[in-house]
Amino acid sequence: MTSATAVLRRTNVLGVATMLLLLGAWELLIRVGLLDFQNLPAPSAVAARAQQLLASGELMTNLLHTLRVTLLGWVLASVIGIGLGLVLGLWRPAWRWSMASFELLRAVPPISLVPLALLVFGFSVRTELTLIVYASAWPVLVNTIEGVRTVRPELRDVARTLHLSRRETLLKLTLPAAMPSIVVGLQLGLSLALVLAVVAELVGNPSGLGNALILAQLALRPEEMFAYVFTIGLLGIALNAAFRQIVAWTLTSAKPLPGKVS
Amino acid sequence: MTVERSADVSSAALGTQPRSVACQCRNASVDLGSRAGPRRILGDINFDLHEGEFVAILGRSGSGKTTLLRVLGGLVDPTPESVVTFHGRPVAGPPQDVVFVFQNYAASLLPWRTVHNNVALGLEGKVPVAVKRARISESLATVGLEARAADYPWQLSGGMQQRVQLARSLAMRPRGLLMDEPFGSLDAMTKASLQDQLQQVHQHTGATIAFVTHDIDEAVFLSDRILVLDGSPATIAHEIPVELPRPRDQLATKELPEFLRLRRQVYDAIVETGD
Amino acid sequence: MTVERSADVSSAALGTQPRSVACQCRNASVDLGSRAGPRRILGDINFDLHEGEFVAILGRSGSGKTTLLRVLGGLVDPTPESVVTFHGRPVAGPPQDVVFVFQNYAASLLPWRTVHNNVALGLEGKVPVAVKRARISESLATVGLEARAADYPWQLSGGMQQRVQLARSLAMRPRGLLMDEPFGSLDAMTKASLQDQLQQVHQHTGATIAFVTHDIDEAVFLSDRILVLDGSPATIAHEIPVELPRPRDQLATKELPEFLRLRRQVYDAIVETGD
Amino acid sequence: GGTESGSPGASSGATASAEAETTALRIAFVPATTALPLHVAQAQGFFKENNLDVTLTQAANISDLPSTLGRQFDLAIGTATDLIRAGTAGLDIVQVSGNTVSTKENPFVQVIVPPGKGIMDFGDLGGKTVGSPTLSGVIHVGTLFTAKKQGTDPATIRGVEAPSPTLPDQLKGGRVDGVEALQPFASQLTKAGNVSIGDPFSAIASPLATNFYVAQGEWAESNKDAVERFVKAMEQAADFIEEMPMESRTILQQFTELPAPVAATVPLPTYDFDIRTEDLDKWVGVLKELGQLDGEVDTGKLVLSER
Amino acid sequence: MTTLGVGPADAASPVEPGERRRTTPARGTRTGSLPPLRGLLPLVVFLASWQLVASRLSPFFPPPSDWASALLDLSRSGVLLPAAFATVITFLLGLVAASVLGTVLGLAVGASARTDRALQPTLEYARAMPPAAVVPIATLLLGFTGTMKVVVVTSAAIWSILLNTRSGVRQLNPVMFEMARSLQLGRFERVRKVTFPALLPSIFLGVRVAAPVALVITLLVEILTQVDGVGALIAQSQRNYEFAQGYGLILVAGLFALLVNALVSMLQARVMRHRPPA
Ligand SMILES: Nc1ncnc2c1ncn2[C@@H]1O[C@H](COP(=O)(O)OP(=O)(O)OP(=O)(O)O)[C@@H](O)[C@H]1O
Ligand SMILES: Nc1ncnc2c1ncn2[C@@H]1O[C@H](COP(=O)(O)OP(=O)(O)OP(=O)(O)O)[C@@H](O)[C@H]1O
Ligand SMILES: [Mg+2]
Ligand SMILES: [Mg+2]
Repeated sequence: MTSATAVLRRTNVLGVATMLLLLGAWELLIRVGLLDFQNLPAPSAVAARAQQLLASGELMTNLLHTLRVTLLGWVLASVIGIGLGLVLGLWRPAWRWSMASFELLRAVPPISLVPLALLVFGFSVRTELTLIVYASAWPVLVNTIEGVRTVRPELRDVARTLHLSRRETLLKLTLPAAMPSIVVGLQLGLSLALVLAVVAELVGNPSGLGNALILAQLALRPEEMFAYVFTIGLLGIALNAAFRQIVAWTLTSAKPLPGKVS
Repeated sequence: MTVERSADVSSAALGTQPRSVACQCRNASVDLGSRAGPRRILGDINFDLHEGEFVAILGRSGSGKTTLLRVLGGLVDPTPESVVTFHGRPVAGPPQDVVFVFQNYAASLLPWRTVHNNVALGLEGKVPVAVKRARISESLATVGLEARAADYPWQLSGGMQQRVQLARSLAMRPRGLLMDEPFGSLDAMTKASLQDQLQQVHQHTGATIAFVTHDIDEAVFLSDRILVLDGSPATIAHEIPVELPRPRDQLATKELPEFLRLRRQVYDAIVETGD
Repeated sequence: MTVERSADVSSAALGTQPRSVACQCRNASVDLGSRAGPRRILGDINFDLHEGEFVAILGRSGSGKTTLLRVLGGLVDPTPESVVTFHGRPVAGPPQDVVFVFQNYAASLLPWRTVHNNVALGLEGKVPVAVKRARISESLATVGLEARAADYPWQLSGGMQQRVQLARSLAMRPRGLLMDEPFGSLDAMTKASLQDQLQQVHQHTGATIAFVTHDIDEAVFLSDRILVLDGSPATIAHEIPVELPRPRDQLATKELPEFLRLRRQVYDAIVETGD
Repeated sequence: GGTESGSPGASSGATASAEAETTALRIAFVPATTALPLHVAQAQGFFKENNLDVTLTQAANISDLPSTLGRQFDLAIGTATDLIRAGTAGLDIVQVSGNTVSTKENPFVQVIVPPGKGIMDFGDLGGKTVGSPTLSGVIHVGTLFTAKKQGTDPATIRGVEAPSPTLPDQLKGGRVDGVEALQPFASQLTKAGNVSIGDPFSAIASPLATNFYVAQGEWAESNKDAVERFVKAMEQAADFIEEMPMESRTILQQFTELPAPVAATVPLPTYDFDIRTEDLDKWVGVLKELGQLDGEVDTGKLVLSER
Repeated sequence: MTTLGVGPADAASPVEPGERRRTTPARGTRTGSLPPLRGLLPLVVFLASWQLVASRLSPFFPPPSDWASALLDLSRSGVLLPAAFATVITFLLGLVAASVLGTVLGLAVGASARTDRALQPTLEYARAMPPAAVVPIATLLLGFTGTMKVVVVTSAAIWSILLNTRSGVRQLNPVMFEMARSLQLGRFERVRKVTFPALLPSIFLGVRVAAPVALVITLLVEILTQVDGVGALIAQSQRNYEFAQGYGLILVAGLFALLVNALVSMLQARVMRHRPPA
């Protein structure tokens, strides 16, 4: 196979087509005047503006900031989520004596932590990280707990009769068996990390895409604002694609089965 | 498989000298839940497994063979008054040096590990890497799957999966083997060859083996003693010693009049049950 | 089971008149993925199943019996040049009126449904409620599980689960049955009784049956024809017609010289394979 | 968006003679015309002249600022209602200088409604939905107060929040019946055919201080001298804005990044850096009248004493 | 993976080593996913120590006793109850809509690789949208209404259900589907009788992750738009520097989430009571 067809095979033609279709519909609605709002520019105008921002390097600077903080926050949240999830999932007393507290904390809106975080960290990247970690650790935590607690009994029997140590059982059996669930948690956490990075940049740390977005809005440049909105969405797609790719490379256990379903 | 234990053990395995008790079962009863509340599945099971003995367990479908094996393997708790020991220690959890071969082989393999790594599971960190590798190839060769080491379990046929589980158990060189219909999904030829292999392993390592099967020929061919379960709750309805000379041969042994007599005896014992 | 079809069908099932073709297999090949890319599992399989015929499929472990059955059942796509038809229509997805009995019986039962409701699964909404109930009790009785109707599959022994799956297939009164080692986990007695039941069902309903087994006696006892798979990719290495009179009897038929001859012939055919 | 202009390190070495007395000030602002004097003072060197080394940091939302005073920032823009509420809540925050005042002639904000909906004045707002940038802020409080003065129960006005720049679209889309529009949105909306029903502040007073600079009380007490120099610089800046509107609007355009035509035409607010305690008292009265405040408030404690 | 998680079956109930060897897997003991209330102890200890040191903290950290009195005042003034009602309604509608849509979409993209590929970028784009960017557009299209709130909540809460369902579909044992096809179950029947029950554990996991998210987003929309609800009150409290009231409201929201979680867990235990004990 030539590299060109390989590239073609790997790009998600169908997915890209769906998105283009939606964008086309939006453009059309604006062109025929069905949608006519100052703050809702046509995709073509947004693209033009995005090109300028790209050329000036402004977009890249903001993108890199958000990307870096998102990844850092996500990694921290994942480590906390998986670590705590393992403790709570595998050690029942810990679960019994603290899970209700976590369930309650889970419902605290990250945005209402902003005044607190500002008080402690001021407008800074630490405020941003706090919000990201706080919000994106939850799905990882819950999916990890659930994953490790629902390993099939047959596999537990296998581990026991093969005399695997606790550590071995965890590493070779419980974790791989829980991996699909944990992967979903991580995937949810990743998107949340991005969302919260942007939110934090709107309110708590004046840098990155979120800040650029709000400034563009305040500066009455809807095209620019949407250029950033698109960038955020595309960043979401890219992060997820990268995540899936890494999962596919590293975790055989997360691979779907060959088999007709439904 | 290579010879591992010393000669005295293998002579012990020949079943002539008095042997020490490997596993004891006194008044073992088991209750399991059903729609109508807990039901007694096994009631007052009493028997000993001697060191190096090969015991076959037979019985009608649902009579409690798997449950009995799981009690010995520490996977099911018997009622409190039951006394079950393995290698001298009371069974609470799977006993050391004893490996279980599950009836539901498909569920006992890790789908995310290749055949090779499934076999490796019980050895990792316990033996040096070189030894591990050697044992894995050896036991895969024993079950005729050396060519499929790199495949995943779900790429194998049912019988192949069953053999992978077998290879995993053999690679561990256990002192005790609890096998639940290990050859149930195999064709006659593969089965015969694995019976021979198992016999060899048994003779060389002097392992104590409890073996559930529905194949009467197989039970007589392999074992030193046959237990037939029956009743509700199940008890040991029959205990049939098998005193055929070892080593046994697929053709010669099966033509012995004693073999045919035993076969008939076991058959009658099973026919008698469940009526 | 009660007689359902008319007399002419059951006379057809006796195997004397020329019968119409129920299932056709022409140049059927199958590729499945392995570590080293797609591998041809079946190569150019050719045979017909006649209406009301009972065909047993034998072969070494991993030879491709399950795969062949899955092709007939529309669960695996053969290569494009293959031609497979059932009841005159090309197979694309499970054909109408044909039921599959899976080798992995544990995975084919729904754990959240009782035994009764698992058997009901294929009938719901297709037959009136009263008929459904009657059929379920009848088929559970056939497999000896009427007492366990209210239990969940995971409360049953392996052999019992296998029988539940069987009961489910029988309750559907299919025109075609594709059975993958349906009696593999059963003791000799239960197996014999189910063989008799299956024979009766076959005679009364005139269903076309393809039956994978490792038990040579069983294959000869039940079938009209035996196919032995062999090779890599697998082809039909032997085709052995079984012309024993029906109805067959566990004792009488098995003592017929023809039975013993066939048994030996099949055994030899299998021994010859895989060398 | 670059967020910090001026750097603490750069200016400190430059003027060696004044080095001893130079005070570093960290000031937060939101990018709007209210922050113009800050930027003019910075750009024209008025701060440096007054031995102030100012760091300007942009924030998106002024209501987040009070908790950072005394920590991350020394000075920030605050509004009258925020200050009064913070004071009653026991926060140590004081007004240190004025900033803008709203007058009849140059109103800070207008309430705009679409034509032909029968809304002629604030009294017609009863039962209507009004879009506001902040419901707890001076603008909405002023609107409610004016409505009450004109005979409508403020409780019947349904206020909803949306960022200022999106309010014109909400009006156009019919999602709200009226919007509280700052400049330049007010002019844009009236140009597009909508109607202004007036200025919500003139019913309280004219002129009326609406936003100003606040600081942590403790800090302000011990830095009265720096505050004085800050006010001086700001007054210089206000003069400059008056004299050099073109240059000033260029600066405005730079830090707000508004489109050039908008920056060139947007009406600028009236700047006044005196502390108008009497205006605070008026705000207290308004809040009380609306039932948003109870108990006595000593407005003298909300401002930096005799600077 | 072939057999991993064959078990909708076995995924049903979590297990701890000590409990697995019980002889009678009696029904009704399946409280596995319902955290006991004693788990609140750490939080209570935390709040108690807060209460003790609160006087030494800034007005930003009022002691929990103040929260209670602030809440009491609020409820006496008759504001709290209608606000709580508005929030609960929005939350429930949003969660239910997210559950239904998430399950349906999750099934669709889980069962068909083609659908998955077609929708993947769009869904992932949508997933990355911060509510702050979504809300102004939602208000523009739907107005400052309850519908707008529910739509925003649904669009944020749907993801955990969708993704968990999708991953669940892929882990099911294919034999189960082959069985259903072989029994000639129609497509709809297959989904209803086989796929859906088999996926219940995944769906419930998704809902348990989604429930607090739905609540958080409900509050957030209310904070951003000030359209009714507890969120609007929280924002007002914070802007009025009535921190005690803000903390009190957040605590109430947390307790409500705990209640919802308990209800979901109980529902799950009830729906899946016939699954094998793990
Ligand atoms: N999903 C799959 N992917 C790849 N290879 C497969 C798959 N399923 C089966 N095979 C391979 O196809 C061959 C035939 O398998 P099949 O299951 O048909 O054997 P079988 O005759 O039924 O054996 P058994 O008696 O052990 O059940 C084997 O080599 C097996 O490894
Ligand atoms: N988990 C369980 N809960 C309740 N009852 C059970 C459970 N497992 C097995 N049983 C019951 O215990 C009895 C014995 O089952 P067991 O699996 O030991 O039979 P078996 O002799 O191994 O049968 P087979 O040959 O069919 O495998 C059966 O009646 C079965 O229904
Ligand atoms: Mg069994
Ligand atoms: Mg097979």
